[in-house]
Amino acid sequence: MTFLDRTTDARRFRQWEGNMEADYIYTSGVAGERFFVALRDGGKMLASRCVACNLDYLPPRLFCEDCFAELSEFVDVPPEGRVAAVTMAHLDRRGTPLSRPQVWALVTFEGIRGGLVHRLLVPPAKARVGLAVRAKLKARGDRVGAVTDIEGFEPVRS
Amino acid sequence: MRKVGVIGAGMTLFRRRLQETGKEMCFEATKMALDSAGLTRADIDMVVNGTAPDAFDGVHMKGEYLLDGCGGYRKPYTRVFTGGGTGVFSSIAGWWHVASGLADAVLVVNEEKMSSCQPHPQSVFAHIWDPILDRPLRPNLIWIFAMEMNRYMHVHGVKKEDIARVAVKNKRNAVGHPCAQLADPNITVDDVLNSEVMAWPVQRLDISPPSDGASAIVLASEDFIRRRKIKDRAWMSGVGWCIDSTMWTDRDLYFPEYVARAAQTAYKRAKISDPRRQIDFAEPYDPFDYKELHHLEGLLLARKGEAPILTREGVTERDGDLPVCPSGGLMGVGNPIAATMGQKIGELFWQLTNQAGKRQIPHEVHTGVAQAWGDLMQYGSVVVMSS
Amino acid sequence: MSERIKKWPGVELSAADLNEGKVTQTRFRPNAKYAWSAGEAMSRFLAELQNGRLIARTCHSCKRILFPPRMFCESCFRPTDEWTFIQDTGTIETFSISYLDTDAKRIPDPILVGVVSIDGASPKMGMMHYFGDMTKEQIRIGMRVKAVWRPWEERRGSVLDIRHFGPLKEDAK
Amino acid sequence: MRVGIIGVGMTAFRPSTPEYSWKELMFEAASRAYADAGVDPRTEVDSFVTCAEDYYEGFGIFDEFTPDQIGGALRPVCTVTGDGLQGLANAFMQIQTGLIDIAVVEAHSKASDILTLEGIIEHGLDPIWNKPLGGHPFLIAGLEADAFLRKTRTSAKALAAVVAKNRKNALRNPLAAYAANVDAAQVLSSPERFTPLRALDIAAPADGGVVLVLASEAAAKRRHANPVWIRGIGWASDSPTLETRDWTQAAYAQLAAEMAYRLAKVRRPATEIDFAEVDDRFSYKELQHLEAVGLAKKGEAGRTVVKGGYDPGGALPVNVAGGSLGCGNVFEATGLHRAAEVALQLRGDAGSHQIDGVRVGLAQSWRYIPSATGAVAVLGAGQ
Repeated sequence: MTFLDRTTDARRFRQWEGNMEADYIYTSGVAGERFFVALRDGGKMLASRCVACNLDYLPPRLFCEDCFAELSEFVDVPPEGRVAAVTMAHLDRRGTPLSRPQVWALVTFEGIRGGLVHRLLVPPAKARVGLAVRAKLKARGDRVGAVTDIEGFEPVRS
Repeated sequence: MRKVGVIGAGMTLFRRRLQETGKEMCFEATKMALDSAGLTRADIDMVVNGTAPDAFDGVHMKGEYLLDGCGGYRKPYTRVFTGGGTGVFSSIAGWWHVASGLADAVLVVNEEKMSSCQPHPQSVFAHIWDPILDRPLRPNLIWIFAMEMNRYMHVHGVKKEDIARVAVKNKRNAVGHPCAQLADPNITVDDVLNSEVMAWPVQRLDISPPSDGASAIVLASEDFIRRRKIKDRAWMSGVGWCIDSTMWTDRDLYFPEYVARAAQTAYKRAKISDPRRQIDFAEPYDPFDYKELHHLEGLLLARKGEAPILTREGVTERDGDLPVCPSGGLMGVGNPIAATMGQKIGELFWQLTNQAGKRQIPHEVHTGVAQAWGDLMQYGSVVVMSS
Repeated sequence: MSERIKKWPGVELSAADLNEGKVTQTRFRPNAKYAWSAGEAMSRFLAELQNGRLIARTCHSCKRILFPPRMFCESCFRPTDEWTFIQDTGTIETFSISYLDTDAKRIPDPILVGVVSIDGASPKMGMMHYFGDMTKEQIRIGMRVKAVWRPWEERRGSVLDIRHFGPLKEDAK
Repeated sequence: MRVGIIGVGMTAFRPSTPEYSWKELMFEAASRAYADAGVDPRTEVDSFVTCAEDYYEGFGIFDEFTPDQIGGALRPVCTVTGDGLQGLANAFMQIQTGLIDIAVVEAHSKASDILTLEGIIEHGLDPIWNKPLGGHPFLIAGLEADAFLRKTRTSAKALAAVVAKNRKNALRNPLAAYAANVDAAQVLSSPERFTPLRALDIAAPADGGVVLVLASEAAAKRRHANPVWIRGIGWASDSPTLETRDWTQAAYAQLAAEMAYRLAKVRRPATEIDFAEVDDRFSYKELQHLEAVGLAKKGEAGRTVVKGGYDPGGALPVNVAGGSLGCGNVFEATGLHRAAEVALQLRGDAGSHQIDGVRVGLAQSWRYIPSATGAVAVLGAGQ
């Protein structure tokens, strides 16, 4: 259109393949390190406390995103949370249809700012907002200090 | 046009690997800059982030990821990206946020976490090339610097030892920098000349290796500075930026015309007609030692081919007539690409407000120029600052 | 600055901290694959490489012969005018003797690589490529070179259809 | 100082464009914009802003590959790694400094160059907390849609009405890639994807380029141009952390709108704004965004769309050009496309989808998954 010569034979157009791939190692960071060591070794979840704002953050953070104070206090996250939003994914991470949908949830905890986005370990029919849930952890020996040490959230009462 | 001043600066340690996440590094630098300006995040109207390839940190839309660390939560926040040129360019973007009248106080936060990429950040540099023309040759990034350096040496008949003097000067200057990764008080020209050859004419000590780090500055309008009675400030008196054609194999690499154009624009805005006389010190971009020379010529602070002579004669030493990279530069402090704003804009601020401590230029300085360089040897960003 | 601030932030890690998992971490490799449309100019360029020829575009406004070819002139900002074949000989503008491969790994036999300006294109216009059939002692800026093409059956429509540029013997031309 | 749009250039939006390299696509949009503005980019443009993200393009440093095809070689060009409306905001500020008379903003999508779109979007998730879980990144949209629908008591039928409206609107836009005569029932019977979202609730990718030419009031006057004025512009971000951001409303759009309205001196947007082009890359986003920018009361956008209130003939025409559901998802060009459409409407140049008598329009953008960043521009015609 905007050129003086144009090809009308579409077979002549070429494509060139390539990628932007590399291997990455991401450190958990200062606040993440505290969380994941406690999760791996103690099987518990920590939130970081902003004294100035009177807030506890999950995921824990080195700094308050609002008042920008450096956070060094940590508190335990209550064992029981609730489902705040839920979705059934019918595609896997590559976009391939799943034979059985995966259930995902935003799980929040009383008195905590934030929560965790994770798998909800219930059949789709039983997935609902308001459900009381707790984290299901991998066995101590299988935990490596990553968010995948949590297998997902399961109902407190089944 | 409103006057814009730098009123605070901060930076993290520059190291090969830091434990902090990218956003944590941003927070630390930002907090320092705010503290040094006596401000809090609530005083800030808008935030600019500068960070180079997403492929270093390994996060797509890296600007979004770093946002909270930069103080951008629930504020107008923009990331700009001009390759290595980002090291100075982001401060120019910050400048127009204030100069436009839209903001009174702006944070500019630059970050790079190059250690995420394994086994070495070089592997992602494979992706910066034209996929059809260059990538099939599997080029190493150092190749193009070697080609540019060779062309520069060839056209002007520059000797390698005169280039090595830059590495020596900057690594020694960096001894006074608390964040430096590569300071060395005892390094000699022979050390550089005897270091292993990477891609001739580039040897190991000609290069600033990759680092993790972040830096931040606070910019404010003249009115804000007066109202808040802020004492330590340095004015951004001229800015310029320019990109050359993508077709780098169609250009003569011996002279960075794009830097010269950016500098001319910045000087005109700063009312500088004779840069060599009116500029007291310079922080040109020096990821390789020859780049300092190349850029001094691009900045019109030396005639073409003259920068090696000025260096040999000691003119560019900290106590010389035109101190160059008194911070220690990238060669001495480290090279977390965009975060080198700390040695460029940060150093101009610290020198002009007499806060550079052991690095303070011994004689009085009133006007400095900082410059960064990037993309496929094609980007120049230039800032002139005055006390 | 230095005087007022006592502690500079940053927790330094060693290679072992990272690689031996002494700090918690996550490993990931993105799935980031592309097939870029070569478009009008590069499709023809690649087809001609497969034919063993270099092709350029002319701009009648600035009178340049643009190589690598493009459908627009970046100097005049107008569509370019005609296709034209150029030679496969040229001059070394600059070069490097590299002891590093793409992953920054050291190699014993250096790669000779640089920029060749191509005869028939406007001055200084050329391409990056390897040099061969010469030693690192022989290579120099200003040296005349000629493309060494891969045999027809090995060509794929790629800059690698040229194996490298080798010394040009002017009298043999 | 006022800043106006004096040139608009767009390519067609298409699912794929094998005949164009990304550079050639950009050249076409730029050529059209400069012809529209009557501007020579080599001598008359003071600054060029391009909007792009490396992984969408497949380049380590995409900024390298921007200048030649927009007329920016050896000129001031920069990349804003944001959506096109953020680029527009930066060009607006550059002109407001008084040092720049004419600036150009460019954004494009060559999404058909990407073979692994899910993989690219996934790579934008937080590497410690979200990415290792291995879910499709659109599950975030599913969760947010669930939270929004629940909080505002909006029905899935309202989402289907958004899709049907926008794809039908696109039938009158010759540039649109995904125009179709779709009804709500077809949307509701399309395959489930990320409950409550179905396949047709999600805009499909497209290629396309958009370039706008901006001028200061003085420069526009000198050129005898009849600009569409940027009366106000704003941009803002909510938390990048999925877990701590607001899931029920688009806080970023609300903050951006507040800023744009402040600059434009708009006090009652619902009565002062005649039509809107908002981000609809997931159907619920159109409704969420209309509520956030104050063009619908909380919880009412869904009911209004079902009643036809956002149709081209409705009280507030929304996405008359087809939106992203009808035109295709052009990634960082999405917001700039919205501004271009508003400008064409205000000039009376929108062709067969022109709406009558419009004086003030709103363009709104969002930076897509996983961001909580967006921008708003208020554009006005005449003096």
